[in-house]
Amino acid sequence: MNAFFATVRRDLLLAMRRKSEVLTAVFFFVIVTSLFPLGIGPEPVLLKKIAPGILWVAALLATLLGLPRLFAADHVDGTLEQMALSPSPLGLLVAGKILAHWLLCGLPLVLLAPVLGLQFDLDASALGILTLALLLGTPLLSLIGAIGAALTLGVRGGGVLLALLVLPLYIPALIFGAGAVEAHIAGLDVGGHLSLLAAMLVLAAFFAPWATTAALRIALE
Amino acid sequence: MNAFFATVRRDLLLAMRRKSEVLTAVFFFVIVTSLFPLGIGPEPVLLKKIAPGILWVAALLATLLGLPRLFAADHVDGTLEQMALSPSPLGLLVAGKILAHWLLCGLPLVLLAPVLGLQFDLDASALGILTLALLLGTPLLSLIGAIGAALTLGVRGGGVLLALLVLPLYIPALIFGAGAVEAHIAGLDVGGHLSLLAAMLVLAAFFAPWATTAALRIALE
Amino acid sequence: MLNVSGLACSRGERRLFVDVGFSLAAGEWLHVQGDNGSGKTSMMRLLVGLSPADAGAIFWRGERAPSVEFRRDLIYLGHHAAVKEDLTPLENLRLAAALDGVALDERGALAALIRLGLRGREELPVRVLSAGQKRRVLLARLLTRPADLWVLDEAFNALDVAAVKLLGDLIAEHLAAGGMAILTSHQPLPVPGGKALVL
Amino acid sequence: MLNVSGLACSRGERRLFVDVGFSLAAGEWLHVQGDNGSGKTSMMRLLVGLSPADAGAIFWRGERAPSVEFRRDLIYLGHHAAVKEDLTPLENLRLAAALDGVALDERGALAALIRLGLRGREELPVRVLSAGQKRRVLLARLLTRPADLWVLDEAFNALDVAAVKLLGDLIAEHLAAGGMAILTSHQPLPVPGGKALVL
Amino acid sequence: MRQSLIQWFKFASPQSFYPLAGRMIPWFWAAAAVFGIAGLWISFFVAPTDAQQGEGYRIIFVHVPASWMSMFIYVVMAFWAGRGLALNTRVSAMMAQSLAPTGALMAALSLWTGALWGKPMWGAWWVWDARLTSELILFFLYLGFMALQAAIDDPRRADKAGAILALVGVVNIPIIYFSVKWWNTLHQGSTINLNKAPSMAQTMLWGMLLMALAFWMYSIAVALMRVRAIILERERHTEWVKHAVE
Amino acid sequence: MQWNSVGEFFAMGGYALYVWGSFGACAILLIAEPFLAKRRLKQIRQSLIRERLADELESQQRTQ
Ligand code: HEM
Ligand SMILES: Nc1ncnc2c1ncn2[C@@H]1O[C@H](COP(=O)(O)OP(=O)(O)OP(=O)(O)O)[C@@H](O)[C@H]1O
Ligand SMILES: Nc1ncnc2c1ncn2[C@@H]1O[C@H](COP(=O)(O)OP(=O)(O)OP(=O)(O)O)[C@@H](O)[C@H]1O
Ligand SMILES: [Mg+2]
Ligand SMILES: [Mg+2]
Repeated sequence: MNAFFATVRRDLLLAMRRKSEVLTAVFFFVIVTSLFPLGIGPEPVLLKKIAPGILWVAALLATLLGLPRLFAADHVDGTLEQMALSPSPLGLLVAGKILAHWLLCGLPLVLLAPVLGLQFDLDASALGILTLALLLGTPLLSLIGAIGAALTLGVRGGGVLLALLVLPLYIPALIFGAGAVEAHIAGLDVGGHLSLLAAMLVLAAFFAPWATTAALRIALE
Repeated sequence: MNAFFATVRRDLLLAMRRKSEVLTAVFFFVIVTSLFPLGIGPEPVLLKKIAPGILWVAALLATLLGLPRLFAADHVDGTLEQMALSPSPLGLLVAGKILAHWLLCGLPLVLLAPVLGLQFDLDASALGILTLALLLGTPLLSLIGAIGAALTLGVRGGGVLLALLVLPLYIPALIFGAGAVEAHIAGLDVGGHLSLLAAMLVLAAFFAPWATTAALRIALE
Repeated sequence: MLNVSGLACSRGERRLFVDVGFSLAAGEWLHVQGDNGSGKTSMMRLLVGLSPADAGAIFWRGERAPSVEFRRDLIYLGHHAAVKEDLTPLENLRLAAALDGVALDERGALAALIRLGLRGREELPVRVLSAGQKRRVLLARLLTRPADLWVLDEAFNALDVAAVKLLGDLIAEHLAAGGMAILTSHQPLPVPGGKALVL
Repeated sequence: MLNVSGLACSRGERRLFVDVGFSLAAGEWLHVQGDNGSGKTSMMRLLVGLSPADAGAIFWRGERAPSVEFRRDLIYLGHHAAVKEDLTPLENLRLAAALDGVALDERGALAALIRLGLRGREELPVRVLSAGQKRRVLLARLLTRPADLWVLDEAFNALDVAAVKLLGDLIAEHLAAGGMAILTSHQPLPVPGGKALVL
Repeated sequence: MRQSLIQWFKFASPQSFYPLAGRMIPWFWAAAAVFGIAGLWISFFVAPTDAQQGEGYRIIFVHVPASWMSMFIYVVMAFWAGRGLALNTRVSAMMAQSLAPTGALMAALSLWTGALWGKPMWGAWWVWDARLTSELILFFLYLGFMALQAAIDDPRRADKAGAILALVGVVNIPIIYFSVKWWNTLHQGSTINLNKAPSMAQTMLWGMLLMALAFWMYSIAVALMRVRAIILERERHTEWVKHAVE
Repeated sequence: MQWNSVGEFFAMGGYALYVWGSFGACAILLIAEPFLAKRRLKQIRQSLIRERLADELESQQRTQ
C-alpha cells in the first residue's frame, strides 16, 4: 500500500510543480460552461433547462482533456518502464495514478459545480443532486478514461483516438448523471439514476485498474 | 514558398501516417455534438434552438483538441530547433504548419457541419449560413490557436493552460459565428456578422503567424 | 544465479538473434557487444521482462523469471532518462525509491547525489541540467536501492571522463560485494574481467 | 571566417563562462571540452543563435551572426534526435531537405542512408530503429545538405565503432574540402588536428 | 465431449483453420441464399399490409435483423478477442479482427434503415432517443476498435489492445437492449416476448426470423472469407502459407 | 398476395423511397462487402505468388 500512496503523492507533487495544471482543469470547466450561454443566447428558461446537460458535458470534456497526460509523460521518459519493473504490483501503482487524476481533475469539478449551477438558476436541492451525481460520476470517468489512455499509449496521435474510444463509454454516465438532475427538476425520483451510477462506479473500480494494467503492459512490449 | 509547401506536405504526410488522426478530429466533432442531446434530452424544438451554439462550441473544442500537438512533437524531438535554424524564414514554415492544421482539423468540420445540422432539423438556408460562418471561422480558430500553442510550448502541462489562453480569444468568433445562424433563423440580416468574421480572419492571417513565430523563438531559448 | 538459455527474438520480419544463452554467478558481469541495431537493447528488455521473447527461458536463483523476487533484485537503466524533468534530483530519487517500496531518507538521497557529483544541483529542476547531469541523476539510483542484478544499457553515454571512472568504480564495488551486472557500451569499459556476449 | 569574441553566458545564478573567444578558418575545427555541466551545449546554442548571449559577438564571413547567410551555411545537430519517429528514414531526410529549401531526390537520399549503414532500414518507421540507427538517420543530413560550418554536439554518442570511424572520415573530408567544424565529445575524437577550447 | 474439445483446439492453428474455413464458406452462402429468398418472399408477398403503417412497415424485415446482428456480432467479436487474449491463440484474434467490419456494416445498416423508417413514422430522420443513440455508440465502438487496431503497427500488440477495448465495450450491449425499458422513448419496445402472445402478425414474425437467419449466415460467410485473407497476410512468412496458395 | 400490378409493388403504397431506400442500401452493401473481402484475398494471394516467383528466380540465378 505504501507504493500506492507514494504514487498518489508523486503525481500530486508533479502537478503542483507545474502549478498551472491544478487550476486549469477547473478553468476549462468554467469556461466551457460559460461558452454556451454565449453561443445560445441569454434566455433564462432555456438555460435552466439545459443546465444539467451542459454541466455534465463540460465535466466530461474537462476530464477527457487531462487524460492523454495520465500516462504519456511517464511513458516517454521511461518512468513507466521502471514502474513495470518495480517490485510493487503495477496494478497498485496504476490505481494510485488514477486516484491522483481524480483528485486533480475530478474532485475540483465536483466542488465547483454547485457554484456554476447557481449561474444557471438551479435551486438548492437540484444543486445537491448535481453534486452528488458528479461525486459518483467523476471517479467513473477517471477509471474508464484510464483504460483508454493506456490503450492509446504507444499509438502516435493518441489524443484524439483516445476521445474516440472513451467518449462512447462515457455516455451511460452522462445519461444517468444528467438524467438524475433532470428527473429531480421534473419532480421524479432520482434513486434509480443514482444507484445505477453507483453500481457502475463499483464495477469500474474493480475492473478498470486491471484492464488498464493489462493495456499498459501491452504498450510497453 | 517551396519551404511553405514542403511544411504543409510534411504535416499532412505525418497525419496520414498516423492514419486514425485524420478521421478522429471529425469523430470528436460528431461525438460532442451528439453528447448534448443526450445530456439535455430529446426535445426537437429545444434542440433546434440550441443547435448553432452547440455546433460552434463543438467545432471550437475539436480545433482546441488538436492544438497542443501543433508544435509539441516538433519541439520535443528537436525538429523545431532545426526549423528555427533553417535558411527559410521561420514565419513561412509556421504559416505552413497552421495551414496544415486547418486542412486537417478545420476543413473537415466545415464539410461535416451541414450533415450534423440536418440531425438538429435545421433547414437548407440555415445550413448554408452555418457552413459559410464555419468556413470563415475555423481558419481563424487555427490562427489564434497557433499563438496559444506556441506560447504554452515550453510550459509543462501546457494542454490545459493552452485552453485557458485560447478559449477567451475564441469567444468573439463563437459569438459572431453562432450569432449569424441564429440571426438567420430569426429572419434577420447576417451580413454584419459574416463581414465581422471575415475582418477578424484577415487581421489574424496577417498577425498570427508573426506572433506565433516570436513565441516559438522564445520557447526555444 | 542467473541462467539464460535459448533466448530468441525477432522484430518485424527480422530475426535479431536465436539461441542466446549465458549464466552469471555472484561477482561476474557480462558485456553485451554488437553493432548498432544488432539487438542489444532488445535482448535486455526481454531479459528484464518488458517484452516477451519468441523462445527461451530465464531462471533467477533457480526460479523462472520474471517474478516479483526477480524484480526486487533488479535494477534496469535503459536509454531513457526516466527522471521527471519538473522535479529536482532529490525529489526524483526519493520518489523513485518510494515507488520501489524502499525507504530512503533525505540524508541517504543527498549522499548518493553528492557521490555522483551533483553537489549544488540538488534543488534545480532536472529540466535545466546538462545531458550528463541528467544521466547522473538516473545513476544515483544504483546507490539508493540495494539490488543484486544491474542491467545497464549504454550507461556510459554522455558522461565525462570523471563520471565514467566513477561509474566503473561503482560497478567494481558492486561486483566485489557479490553483485552481478549486464552492461552494453560501444566504448571500452573501465571494469576488469567480465564475460563477453556478441550479438 | 568564424570569429567569436567575448562570449559570456549565465544560467540561473550560475556564470557558466565569460569572455570565450576563438576563430576558425577554412579547414579548421574546434574541440569544445569540459566536464558535464560546464556549458558546452549552452555555448553551442548561443553560437548558432538559439538563445541570446549575455555578452559577446559572433561574426561569420565578416558579418554579424545570426543572419540568413549564416543559417544557410550552418548545420547544427544537438542532443536531440530531431527525426520524426512515425516517418521512415527516407522520408525524414527528404522532408528535412525540403524544409531547408534544398532539392534532394530519392537517389541522393538513398545514397546518404546507405553510406551511413542503414541499408534495409530505409522503409521502416524510425520509431523501431535502435538508438544508434536513429543517430545515423540524423547524421545523414550532413551528406545531403551542403554547409560550411558543422556544429555537432556529442555526435559520437550511441554510435558503434564502425560508425564512429565513418563520422570521423566524414568530418575529415568536410574539412579537407574547406569546411569548418565545432565538436564536443567526452571520448577522444578520431579527427586529426583541431583547436581546443576548454570550458 | 473430450473429443470435440480436442477438435476445438486443433482448429486454433491458422494452418488448419485456413482450409477448414475455405470448405465451410460455400455452405453458409447457400444457407444465406435460401433463408434470404424465403424471407424476402414472405416480406413482400405473404406479409399483409399493416393497419397503421401501411407498406412502410416492411422496413422491419431488414431493420430488425441488421440491428440484432450488429449487437450479436459485437458479443461474438468480444468473445473471440477475449479468447485470443487469454489463450494467446492467433486464430481467435484474427476472427475478432475479421468480424469488426461486418459488425460496423450491420450497425450502419441499422442506423440507415432506422432513419428511413423514422422519417415517415415519427416525422424526423433522427431523434436523440436512447436506443438510437446507443446504437450510434455501438457503431462508434466498432470504428474505435478498427481505428485502434489500424493505429498500432505491431499486429500482436494490436490484437491485445483491441481485445481489451472489445471486452470493455461489451457493457454497451445490455444498455442498448434495455434502453427501451429504462427510458420511455419513441422507439418500439421488444415485440418478441416469451410471456405475452406475439403482438404482431404471425407471418411478420416469420419473415423477420427468416431474414435474421439469412443475415446471420451471411455474416459468418463474409467473416470467414475475410479471416482467410487476414491469415495469409499475417502468416505470409511461414512455410505453410507458401505452399497453401497454388 | 396484395399486389395488383408491378407498378403498385414498386410504389409500396407511397413509401417507395423509404422501403426501397432501406432494402436497396442493404442489397448494395451486402453485395459489395463479399466482393471487397474477395479482392483482399486475391491481392494477398497474388503477392504471395509473386514472392514465390521471386524466390525461384533468385535461386535459379544463384545456381547458374
Ligand atoms: C436510426 C434509427 C433507429 C435505430 C438506430 C434503431 C435501432 C434498433 C435496434 C438496435 C433494435 C434491436 C433491439 C431489440 O431487438 O431489442 C431495433 C429493433 C426494432 N426497431 Fe429500430 N431503430 C431505429 C428506428 C426505428 C424506427 C423508426 C422504427 C419504427 C417506427 C423502429 C422499429 C423497430 C422495431 C419494431 C424493432 C423490433 C423490436 C423487437 O422486436 O424487439 N426502429 N431498432
Ligand atoms: N518492425 C521491424 N522490422 C524490421 N526490423 C526491425 C523492426 N523493429 C526493429 N527492428 C530492428 O531491430 C533492431 C533493434 O535493435 P536494438 O535496439 O535492440 O539494437 P541495439 O543493439 O540496442 O543497437 P544500438 O547499439 O544502436 O543501441 C534494429 O536493427 C531495428 O532496425
Ligand atoms: N536555472 C539554473 N540555475 C543554475 N544552474 C543552471 C540553471 N540552468 C542550467 N544550469 C546549469 O548550467 C549548465 C548547463 O550546462 P550545459 O548543458 O551547457 O553543459 P554541457 O557542457 O553541455 O554538459 P554535458 O557534457 O553534460 O552535455 C549545467 O551545469 C546546469 O546545471
Ligand atoms: Mg540499444
Ligand atoms: Mg551537453
